[in-house]
Amino acid sequence: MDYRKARQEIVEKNKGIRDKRTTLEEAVGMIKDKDHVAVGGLQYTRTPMGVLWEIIRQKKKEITFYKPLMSFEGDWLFVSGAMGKAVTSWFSGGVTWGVSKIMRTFAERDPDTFEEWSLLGLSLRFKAGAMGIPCIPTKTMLGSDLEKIRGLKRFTCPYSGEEMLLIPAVNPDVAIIHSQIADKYGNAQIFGPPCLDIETAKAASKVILTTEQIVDNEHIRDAPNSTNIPFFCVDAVVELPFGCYPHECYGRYEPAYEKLGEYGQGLLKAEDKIGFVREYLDKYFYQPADFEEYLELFGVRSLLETTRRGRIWPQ
Amino acid sequence: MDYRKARQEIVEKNKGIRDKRTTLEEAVGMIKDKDHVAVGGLQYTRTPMGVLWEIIRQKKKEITFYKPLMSFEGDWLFVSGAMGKAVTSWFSGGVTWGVSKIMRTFAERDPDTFEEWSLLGLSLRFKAGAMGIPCIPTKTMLGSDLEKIRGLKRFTCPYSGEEMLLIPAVNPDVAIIHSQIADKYGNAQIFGPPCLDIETAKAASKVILTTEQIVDNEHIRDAPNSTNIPFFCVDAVVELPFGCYPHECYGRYEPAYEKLGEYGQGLLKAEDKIGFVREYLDKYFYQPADFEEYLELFGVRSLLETTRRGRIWPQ
Amino acid sequence: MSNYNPAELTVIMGSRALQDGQLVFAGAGLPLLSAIHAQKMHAPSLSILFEVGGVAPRITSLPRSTNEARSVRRSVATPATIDMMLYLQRGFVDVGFLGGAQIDRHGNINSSCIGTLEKPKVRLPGSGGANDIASSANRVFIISYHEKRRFVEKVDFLTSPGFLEGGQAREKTGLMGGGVEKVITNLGILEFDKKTRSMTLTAVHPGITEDEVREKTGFELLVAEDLKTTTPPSDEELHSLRALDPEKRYLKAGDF
Amino acid sequence: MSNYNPAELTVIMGSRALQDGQLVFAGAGLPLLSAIHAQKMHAPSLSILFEVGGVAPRITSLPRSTNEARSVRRSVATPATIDMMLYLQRGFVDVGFLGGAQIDRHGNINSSCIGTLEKPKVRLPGSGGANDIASSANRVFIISYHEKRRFVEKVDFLTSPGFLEGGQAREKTGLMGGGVEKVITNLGILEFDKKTRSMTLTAVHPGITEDEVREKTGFELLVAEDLKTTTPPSDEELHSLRALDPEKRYLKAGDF
Repeated sequence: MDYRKARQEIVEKNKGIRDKRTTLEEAVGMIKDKDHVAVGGLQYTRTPMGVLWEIIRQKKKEITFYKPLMSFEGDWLFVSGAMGKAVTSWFSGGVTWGVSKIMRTFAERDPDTFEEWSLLGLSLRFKAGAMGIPCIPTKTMLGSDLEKIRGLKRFTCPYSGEEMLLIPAVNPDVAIIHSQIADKYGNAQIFGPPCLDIETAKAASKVILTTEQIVDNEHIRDAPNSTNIPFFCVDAVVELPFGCYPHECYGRYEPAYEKLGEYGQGLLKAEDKIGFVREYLDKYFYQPADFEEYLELFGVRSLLETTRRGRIWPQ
Repeated sequence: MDYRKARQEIVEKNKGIRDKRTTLEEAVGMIKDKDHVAVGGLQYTRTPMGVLWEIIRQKKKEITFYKPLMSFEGDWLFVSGAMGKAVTSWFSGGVTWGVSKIMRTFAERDPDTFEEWSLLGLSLRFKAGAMGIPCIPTKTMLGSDLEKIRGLKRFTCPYSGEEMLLIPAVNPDVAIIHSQIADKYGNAQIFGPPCLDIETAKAASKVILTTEQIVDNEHIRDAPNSTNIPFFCVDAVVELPFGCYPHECYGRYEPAYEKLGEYGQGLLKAEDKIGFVREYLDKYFYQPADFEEYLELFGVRSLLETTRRGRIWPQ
Repeated sequence: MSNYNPAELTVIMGSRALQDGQLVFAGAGLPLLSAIHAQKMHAPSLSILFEVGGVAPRITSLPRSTNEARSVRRSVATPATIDMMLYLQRGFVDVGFLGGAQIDRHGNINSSCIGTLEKPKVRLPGSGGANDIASSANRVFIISYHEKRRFVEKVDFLTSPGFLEGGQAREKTGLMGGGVEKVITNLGILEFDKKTRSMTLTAVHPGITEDEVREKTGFELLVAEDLKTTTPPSDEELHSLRALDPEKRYLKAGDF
Repeated sequence: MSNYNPAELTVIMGSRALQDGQLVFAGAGLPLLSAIHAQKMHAPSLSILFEVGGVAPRITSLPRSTNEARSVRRSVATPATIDMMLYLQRGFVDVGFLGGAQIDRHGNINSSCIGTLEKPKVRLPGSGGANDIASSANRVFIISYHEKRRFVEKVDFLTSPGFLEGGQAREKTGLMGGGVEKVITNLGILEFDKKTRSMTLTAVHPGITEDEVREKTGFELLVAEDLKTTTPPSDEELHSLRALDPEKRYLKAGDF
């Protein structure tokens, strides 16, 4: 999005401290076809899966998704038609299940569907967007083919004479983020690595926040140092326990490795890869009446087992 | 410090996770005359007063001090001869005691002793230094006389065509920081606003950390989200309760307003301002045998009263 | 004889200028009182931000400075100072309050020095965050005691940009914040002509004359054709305000 | 017949290359095993960093990926990903381990595609943080299985910079990280000629011949005049290593 437009959207935003609780369905209604959407978390960690799930169900089209590292969720977004382009530093099935065959199908047919940046390069795009500047200098990617294919501009620092690259800011239309806790105003507290979520929340025009648990505002005020994302960045708050499933939420539950493995192994074996993903989408995304019915497909045993492995604090 | 030299000092640093506890005297021994020293906290908040106190006692000379907002400690640094230049956005006695007459004496005689930046401008100097880049674009200070007197370069963003200023990075020789808790390796946890301490810690070649309380490393690992400064930035750790006195430490004690007032009012009334400060330095800085004897000058009643007003958590 | 003093009047005018839902940078003293008063009167979802690192704190006891722990108590977040200041650059801060030793006809502010910086007559404390607020807040309200030596033709040093030389100068330099929208003084309200960006008296407070304002202004004062008179503070407004500063630390009679 | 397999040998060579007091970026698998092994054997104050946001975690159970919560357990800090990556740019990261689908004679790495990016034969997962490590780590160790299709004359796509075209090309482009210091394979150790920055075999592992390495390298291999033979893994090293991966998830026989 254009730098001035991106700022103007923030200028015009209502920044009142007000109740923003809503349903997953209504929150995702804020996202339009062809929007640019930044996805929180990293690889399997704190993926806002509930929002992605609802995006697919609402049959959104040709969205440009940004994610630091992309995993199986990229397969689902591609095959459903929700994703027109993946902007990421890495797109695979996961270390254990090898290169995503779905990514290969799409990106080998149309290389523009997978826009590659280095992880720091992509991070700096959000950082610049969050800081309200249109670009930022860096040493990363200098001299590589990534510099060339991204068409990055060189820059000589007038103070030091250093040769640098300039990374253009990105200001997505929407950032989608999942936190362990938040209050109804959208003050979000993330535990474990915040990944790029703080940067994307500030860079985006709108933020949809799902959270394991909505807590009282006084609880937030008891520990304000733990608030990573303040209410005025956030536009919708949805309480969504196990909202990253089958991915993980730090301190709460680990990834459902067996369930991811079923998908990963199934895809490896399937002859018709796209067909396999379509069936998976039908079963896990389109059929369930709601998110809890989706969780039922994984089952109580899986939820308890991943919780047992993942939990850190007495709850 | 030159950009490449600043990086090289970090490259060559021993980053081992090792016991760095030492005395205030030895820690301050790391600072040399004419060094560039960044001071943590802001105005009265989390000032690393113990380190400043020891710098003055060790008769360091012509140091360039950086502080986001400078208060009475600037008077003491000027008159003692420790400070050759103050780099700050604001230098005053405090809202209640008016413009610092000592600052006026020095800056009106030699304007170069007070180098003024806007608060964001100065913050961005540290941010760039912390990020390992030689400069960073901003909109702040555009068109002002601050732009002119700082000799800042304009820059047109090649992606957006936006007119920007470029802020040069700063990499101080030493950053001095006070935290509520830290472990012996230097993993520091700051509560309340971290001010610019995280940026300065990463930007500086060396970090001297004083802390209200050294805690076990396991306590740090219990809440790693609260660690603002990791051990590998830090070179010396000194446990120094009431280390900000008569300034405040968030959650522990408020400023000793009465004691600051004695100084502030005394300075306002004194005919020989410099002489007044010399006497103050003699009594509070040079005479005490150690930091605890310095605290004795404020007295138990003051320590208890400021603690009563400032404490937040059950301790 | 009115039942309020100039400080009380000015704070209430500041309070009225604020809208619900806004994010406001308000320093200690009159600006902070305006913001808290607005929250109590008509803007319950307005939030206050402090440079040091406080978001929507609960202010139960007026701080001496907004950079102290006391001022950020019960905040919903305590970000780093740079992150607070970057909210300005990103467009999050709807209103910033400023004052200064000198204010000129185009709303430029001096808080750095009287005389030249090379040979200052008086070296002042400097910008702090004022330049950043003036550069990037979505709008700025100047709150000031109205006196000739303060409202000058041209500031000795341009610490914080208003409309620079006037006209389109501010936009041309690349600044994106909205600039000064209102100057609120103990005599009246001044705004800026759309074209020339010169300070224009648009309202006087009850009992104040145009001439009185002119006399206390150090440059040729423009006056709006439809010069208004502000509605005097209501009893409810005054009552609510006085409860915020029972010791009259800021709401003293006389100048401020 | 040796009492260790190629994976075990390579990890131990990686471990030996690390020094006490270093900060190391080590991805899942062999690099992470090298780093943990070094901590146990000779580098107790060495610390591991993970891109996702882990500083000096305690690794009690080998993670499948270093981007999971499990990998950052009991860290001393859990910074944002960008802050982890910026430690590289600032010079804090002493060693980064990398691997890749293709590695050329100047240590450049391809992890983006086989063929051209416009018409890829195989689209690969991409850089992740590899480019950033290659750009800015103080030194890079490449750990790789040694095979002809991997050690190529020229990478199809230059994802992560080694010495670019060789000579002073890397320095001239403005990069500040040290570049690739060692390539550690199951056959030997390769370093870079000071002048041409071409990959040079400096040591072979016990039982491996120069010819064998040449045969499995897709470019003209340079060989050091004083070609050394590495000291075989000691029983203590092997014992310590095997305890780290009792299920042999990474320390399997065969390639890796």
